Amino acid sequence: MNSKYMFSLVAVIILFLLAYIGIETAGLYTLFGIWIPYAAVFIFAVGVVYRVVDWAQSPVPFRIPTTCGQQKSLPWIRHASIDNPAENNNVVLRMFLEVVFFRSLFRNMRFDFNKGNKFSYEWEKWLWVGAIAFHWTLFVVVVRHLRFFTEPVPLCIQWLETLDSFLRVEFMTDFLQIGLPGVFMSGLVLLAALIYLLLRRMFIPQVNYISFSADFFPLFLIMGIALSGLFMRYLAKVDIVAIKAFTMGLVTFHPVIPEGVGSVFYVHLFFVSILLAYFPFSKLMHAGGVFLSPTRNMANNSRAERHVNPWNYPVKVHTYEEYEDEFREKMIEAGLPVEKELTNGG
Amino acid sequence: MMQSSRRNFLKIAGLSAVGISGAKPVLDAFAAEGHGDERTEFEIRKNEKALTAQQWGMVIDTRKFESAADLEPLIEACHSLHNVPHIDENKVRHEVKWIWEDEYKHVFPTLAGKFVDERTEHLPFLALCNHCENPPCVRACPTKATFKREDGIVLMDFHRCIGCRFCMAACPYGSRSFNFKDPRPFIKERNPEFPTRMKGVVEKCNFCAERLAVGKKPACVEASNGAIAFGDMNDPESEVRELLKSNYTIRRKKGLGTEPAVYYIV
Amino acid sequence: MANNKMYDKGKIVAGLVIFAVMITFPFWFNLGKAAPAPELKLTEKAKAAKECVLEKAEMKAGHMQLLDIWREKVVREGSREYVNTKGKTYQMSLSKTCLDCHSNKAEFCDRCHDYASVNPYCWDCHIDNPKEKK
Amino acid sequence: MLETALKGNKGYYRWMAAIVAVIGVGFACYLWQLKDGLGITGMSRDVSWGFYIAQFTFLVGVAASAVMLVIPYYLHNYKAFGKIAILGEFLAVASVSMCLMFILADLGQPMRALNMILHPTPGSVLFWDMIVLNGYLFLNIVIGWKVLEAERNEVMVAGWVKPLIYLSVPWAVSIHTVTAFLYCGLPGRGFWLTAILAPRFLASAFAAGPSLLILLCLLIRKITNFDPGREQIQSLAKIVTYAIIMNVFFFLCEVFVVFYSGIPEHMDHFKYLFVGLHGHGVLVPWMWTSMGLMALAILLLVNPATRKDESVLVVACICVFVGTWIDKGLGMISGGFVPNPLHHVNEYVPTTPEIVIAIGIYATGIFILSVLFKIVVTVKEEVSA
Amino acid sequence: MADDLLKPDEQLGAIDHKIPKKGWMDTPVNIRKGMYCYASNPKSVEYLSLPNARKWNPLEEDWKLPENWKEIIYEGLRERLDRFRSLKVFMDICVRCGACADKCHFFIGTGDPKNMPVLRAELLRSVYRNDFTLAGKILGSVAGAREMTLDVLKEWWYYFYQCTECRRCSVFCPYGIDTAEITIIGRELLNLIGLNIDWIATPVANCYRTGNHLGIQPHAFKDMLDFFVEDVEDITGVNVEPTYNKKGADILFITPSGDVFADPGTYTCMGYMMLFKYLKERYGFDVTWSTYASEGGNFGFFTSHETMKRLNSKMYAEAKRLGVKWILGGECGHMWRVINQYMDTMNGPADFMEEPVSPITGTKFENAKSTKMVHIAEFIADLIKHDKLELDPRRNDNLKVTFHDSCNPARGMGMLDEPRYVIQNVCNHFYEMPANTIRENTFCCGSGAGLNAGENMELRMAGGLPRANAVKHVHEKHGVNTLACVCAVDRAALPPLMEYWVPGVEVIGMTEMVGNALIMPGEKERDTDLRGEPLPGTEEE
Repeated sequence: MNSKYMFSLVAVIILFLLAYIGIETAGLYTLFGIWIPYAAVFIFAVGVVYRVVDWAQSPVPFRIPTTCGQQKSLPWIRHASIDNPAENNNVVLRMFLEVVFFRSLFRNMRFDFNKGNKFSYEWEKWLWVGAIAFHWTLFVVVVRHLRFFTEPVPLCIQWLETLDSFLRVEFMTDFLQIGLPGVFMSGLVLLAALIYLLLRRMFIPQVNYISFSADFFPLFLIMGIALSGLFMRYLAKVDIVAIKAFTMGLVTFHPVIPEGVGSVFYVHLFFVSILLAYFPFSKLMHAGGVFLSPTRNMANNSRAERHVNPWNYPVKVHTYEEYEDEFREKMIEAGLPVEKELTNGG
Repeated sequence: MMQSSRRNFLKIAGLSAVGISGAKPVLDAFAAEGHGDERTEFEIRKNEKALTAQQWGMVIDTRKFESAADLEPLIEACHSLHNVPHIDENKVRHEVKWIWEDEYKHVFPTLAGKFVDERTEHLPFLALCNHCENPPCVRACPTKATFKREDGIVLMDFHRCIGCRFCMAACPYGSRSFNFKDPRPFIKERNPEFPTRMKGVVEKCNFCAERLAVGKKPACVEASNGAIAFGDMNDPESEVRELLKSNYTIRRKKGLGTEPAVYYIV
Repeated sequence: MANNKMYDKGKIVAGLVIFAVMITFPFWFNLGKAAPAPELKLTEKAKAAKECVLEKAEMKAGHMQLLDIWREKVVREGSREYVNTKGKTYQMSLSKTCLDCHSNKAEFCDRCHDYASVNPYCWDCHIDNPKEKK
Repeated sequence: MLETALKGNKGYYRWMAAIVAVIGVGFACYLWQLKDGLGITGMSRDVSWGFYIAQFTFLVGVAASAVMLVIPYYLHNYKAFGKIAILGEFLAVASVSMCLMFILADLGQPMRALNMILHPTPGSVLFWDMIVLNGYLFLNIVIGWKVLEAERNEVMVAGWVKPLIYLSVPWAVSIHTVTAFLYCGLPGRGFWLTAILAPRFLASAFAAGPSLLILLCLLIRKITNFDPGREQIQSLAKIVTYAIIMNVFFFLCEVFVVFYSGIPEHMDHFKYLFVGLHGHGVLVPWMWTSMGLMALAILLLVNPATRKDESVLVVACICVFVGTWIDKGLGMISGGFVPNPLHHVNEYVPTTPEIVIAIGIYATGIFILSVLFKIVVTVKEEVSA
Repeated sequence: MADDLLKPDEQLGAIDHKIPKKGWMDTPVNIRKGMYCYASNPKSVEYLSLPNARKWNPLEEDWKLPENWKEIIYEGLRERLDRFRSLKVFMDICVRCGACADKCHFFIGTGDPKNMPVLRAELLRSVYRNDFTLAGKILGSVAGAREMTLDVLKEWWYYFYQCTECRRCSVFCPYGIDTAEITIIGRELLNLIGLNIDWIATPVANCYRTGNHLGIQPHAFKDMLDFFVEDVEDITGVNVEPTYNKKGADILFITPSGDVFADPGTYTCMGYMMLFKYLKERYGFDVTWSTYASEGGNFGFFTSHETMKRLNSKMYAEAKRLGVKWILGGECGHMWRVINQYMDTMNGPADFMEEPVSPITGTKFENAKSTKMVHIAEFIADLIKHDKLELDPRRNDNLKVTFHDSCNPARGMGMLDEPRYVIQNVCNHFYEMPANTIRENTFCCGSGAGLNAGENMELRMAGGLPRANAVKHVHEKHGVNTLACVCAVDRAALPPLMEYWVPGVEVIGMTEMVGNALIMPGEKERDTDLRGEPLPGTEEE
């Protein structure tokens, strides 16, 4: 048993119990349904802005892009304009590929010792695949949830739903009925990706070694969100009209506690609230930070265009005069030109 | 609130158990908690009036038909009842038909010789799904969308059909049609009691399974004024067996071993 | 925040504005709109019947599941009758049972479906209105 | 390694852009088909499978032919094929991908495709076809990738890959056998109802696939710094020679059985294809062209002098490829459906959108093939540099 | 080569990538001989007026730190967080995905998990979290925070001087986190309390005083070049005497002093001199060398931003004093990282010079129009492209060459194709190393960032192993016997690395190969190359 992930797992279980018991026995609907979500959104919004502004208050003194390809130099040498951007539009493209397609992670490869002590660097795209699958499906799931927050539901969200539920998964066993409501692929892929990311953190020794409880916590938490969501949609079935009436109440600032919605919904909502509130104080801020990373968001053109450092201060230097004063005699002797000849014969 | 959702979920287990075994309704232990006042049993069952058989079969007495006009009402009865579209344009290509008429040499290509008696040569024959005992289409279907029921009916589950049309290739009788397009615009008057189909699925005669379930014989049988007999092939006392005993009958492409359940008295 | 100067202010503020607009989307999108849950209209027949196959709450949350089970049982097993917990028998048919009472699909089914952005494909085959022509 | 497919010269990018454009047009047509149904194709109640399934059948053969490189190289230790075995495996990947896309395009309800897995039906040949095709795709991706990666790193291939390679040999045979069983197990379709169908499929596959590979090798030699090698190409040519002869032989066996026995249900299809039936014979010129091309190819390939001349070999390979394509990609499916089981003759001609969709799928396959071959060539250039 | 080094086979067998069971925070640092560089000489530290000059020994318990060292570190970190957005962002956004782990040559070569870039950064990050973040303050070690202690400090020192700041990890990081940036800051913080290493501090002091790392005074500098003039004259019969500190020259040439004083860099230096002579004869090219700015390399970069600036300032100062049009830079790694990413910002604007134009080809070096400093590889590539050099590549026929991309030009600048173009034009046998070990994926020589001392040979051999392994591959496959590079540290660090891992491979500078191939006006028939080895085809006679 690894205390690092047990800690996080227990934390998430406690959160679950908090919400579950809070609703089931204490009936704290207003707290879990209204106050906590509002507070969480507030903390999230303000926290993220605060963190970004905090970052922004430190300048970028130097232009330090990591160059991952040929620089722009002589006109006949093919320039790697994305990996070594020289202009801002190339930087935008580089950032776009970075943020949307995780381009740097795509380069990932695994180092291996081989027979004959030959090193090899092999295909290791699973992390990339897992990361892309996780982030994209999370995005799709979030956007899909806007159906609970908009009335009428915008067409583009409906299209996304259609696309997401294009493949039908319909079957019925003695224990399980799946098919109506239609199955959204994104939710399942999200869960699968989470499980992959979790397993890798648990069982790849290197990754486990560098992980903290704080790295497991969001995984378990988002897994909790996904599981509670999937449970409500595919197993328990909840009155989604009532839920939408409730969520619409939240966003129109007329919150009303709905009738007939089970505690799992409040667990789901509580998990989401925790995630939002936790976000600005954690590594999850990488979502914002990736945009501010100076090794990626700058052009490699500081030889062509001067970059100014706002805190550039004068430093003590060893001037030529001091230098010549020290070595003048020897310089003259060696026939090196000097600024000032010897004045008094040494 | 929570209980209701959970109970709903767990009911499925009960439902299915009932459906499969036909046993007494299963109690849902979870549902019982805190709801003692409420009856927790439910049941899914067959209609009492439903007609049952081990192998439904049909005997068509072609002697009772004179011309295409005699077949028209049967076909119409079936097609209007089942919302079978009339696709006029490209008649041959996208045609959908459950029961239709054709010449002897086409319905019985392996029997037709050069020299056929006048009546047989010109008489229109009814063709429909044979609900074979040994159906190649069921073998071919990769999703069990076509399946053989306990009562011998070869049935289509339109919800499950993926439209691969393997069954159409497998059927040696050309009994299956595919919805190359949305059929609805081609249905003159929709019968709300029976679903239409959607584009992309295969369909065919279902021996009026929906009518048998409520104790009625198939529409074509009803409309045939006694020219078509319908009954259990495994019941020696049945009307159809009586007819087979007393008449010479033929079946379509018997040599293929599919054992069609539709017999023709000629 | 030692100093109060923000560097790359333009870009960062623009980014934060985009962020703010995005996360507040549900709030401003619905600004000034009252969007109450749709009210279902019951036909006279439905009102008279008083009760449905299952309890109202269960129907609200799980009618699709019930229909899914019905279709499986009817099509694949040939069982067509459902006896509910109160001992009442129903024919398992969307068209003949459900739509018999709730013959006003537009005011009954569609309202909630539209509200929750649910597009069941039942109606691709099951006829709600025989006279309607496309 | 995948990143090497992202780096190329202008010509490469232009080529890929052109393919993407074609894919786009094909996909647009597919969306149309998705919306309106398969009615936009030329298929009908009588000819319920058409161009898509025919292309699928043909490409299964191209895919299976990778085994013609794998057997000599891995089982008989014929070293020369080590240089190009990967090309065969990646050609198989592209081909099987196209096969799967053609099947998807042919489905009336593609959104329900998962039903194949959710409701597995071991009695259905199509179910097994899904298994073998996906399995073969997986095998070839894994094998091709691991072998190429090892080559790039110049290390031994991981031990667990070897069993997969041996498995891929019977597996390759299985994909085309199972595909043949799709047809030849159907009662009432006299054209296909013959045990020679699977062997015939394999023979034509082992002719078509390697002949395509020869053409691709010559193309690679021309446009890259990687030379697949003359010996390799000549060895492939011999394989093509034997295979095309076997193919014609099997075909003639079938012709004998059908016409000597004189059973109409079997004979009528051949008549339809080669002389026309009841005034219908849209495929007659095609089928004779196919026969002519195969005969010409045999003449050119059997004679060592012409076979060894690479410019003549190109002609022969094109003859083999086009000839077998007409045979399988046009005649084989239509021929089985016409006349129909009720002996009606309703002909099939693919429609324009149907052909555009098919071209789109071919373009997707070519896209995959280009990406994979680009990687291969880059690695080969890198290693030999 | 140190005697106590294991044999290569044993060394290779000893590498163990097994991850310890115990967590890294609970594993105290074990400062091991052979893996660290000696502490700095107090004189050097004093000369530079850097803090806490004293004699100390890392192996001893007492590091003689100032009383308030924790406060200094805390304040120093706070100040740097306010100054460097990179630091702040990199402290906050790492998700510990592990993509960087096996990208580090030190991790590959030593198997020490704290050499995974992510953990190297975590050493600093853990303290940052504890002192500067809410989550760290509340959750402590759960959130990966820990208090600053002497043990932590020692760990910092040990591991920040086990990083060559090569940036390979940064290439693979999904957020572009650059461990080099973190190491740079880490070393700056350590310098605040006098924790430096001598291999850096003394060259810095030397450079500050005399203009070059080795502390060579102006007359000795000239003597060395004169010596090369003689050598070149012996070999080619041409006098390549350069000019020094010449006012009004068109161009100032600055190269790392390693090229002037240490083999095999000296041959590269001879190459420069021959090239300039050729250009002067043919095209009247007017270039001068400076004794004041006689160092391209900048070990200040491995000390602190401020020290870097102090050393770098000499280049512009000298260019201004001499009134040259632009500066030409020799083959050097971190020199070019400094020039490319810091110089203009720190000591510019260089508006007293002109936008660089090749006086021979007329090519405008657009990419250097602000900094006004052109790389010799760019310059020569342009000359060759315009067919301005008479070259006989057959003279390099005894060389089977592969090219090592130095980390800094590769990942801090992106100069990948220019040296390749030059090399492929001056030799006939060129082979690339495996793709994942060159260009932006290149592996460090293992001795960069001030770590090419003698006492840390085990570390250097381990760190250089991935590079050596790739060289060994082409050595065995193509018989490669020459490892070309464009970096003075490489020329110093790679020969022992090759001797250890891949005997039979020599290290060569790009311009040395140019010198060999260049047909000088009026030259006599050469029978040896610049190293005095017989030219190919002449051995038999």
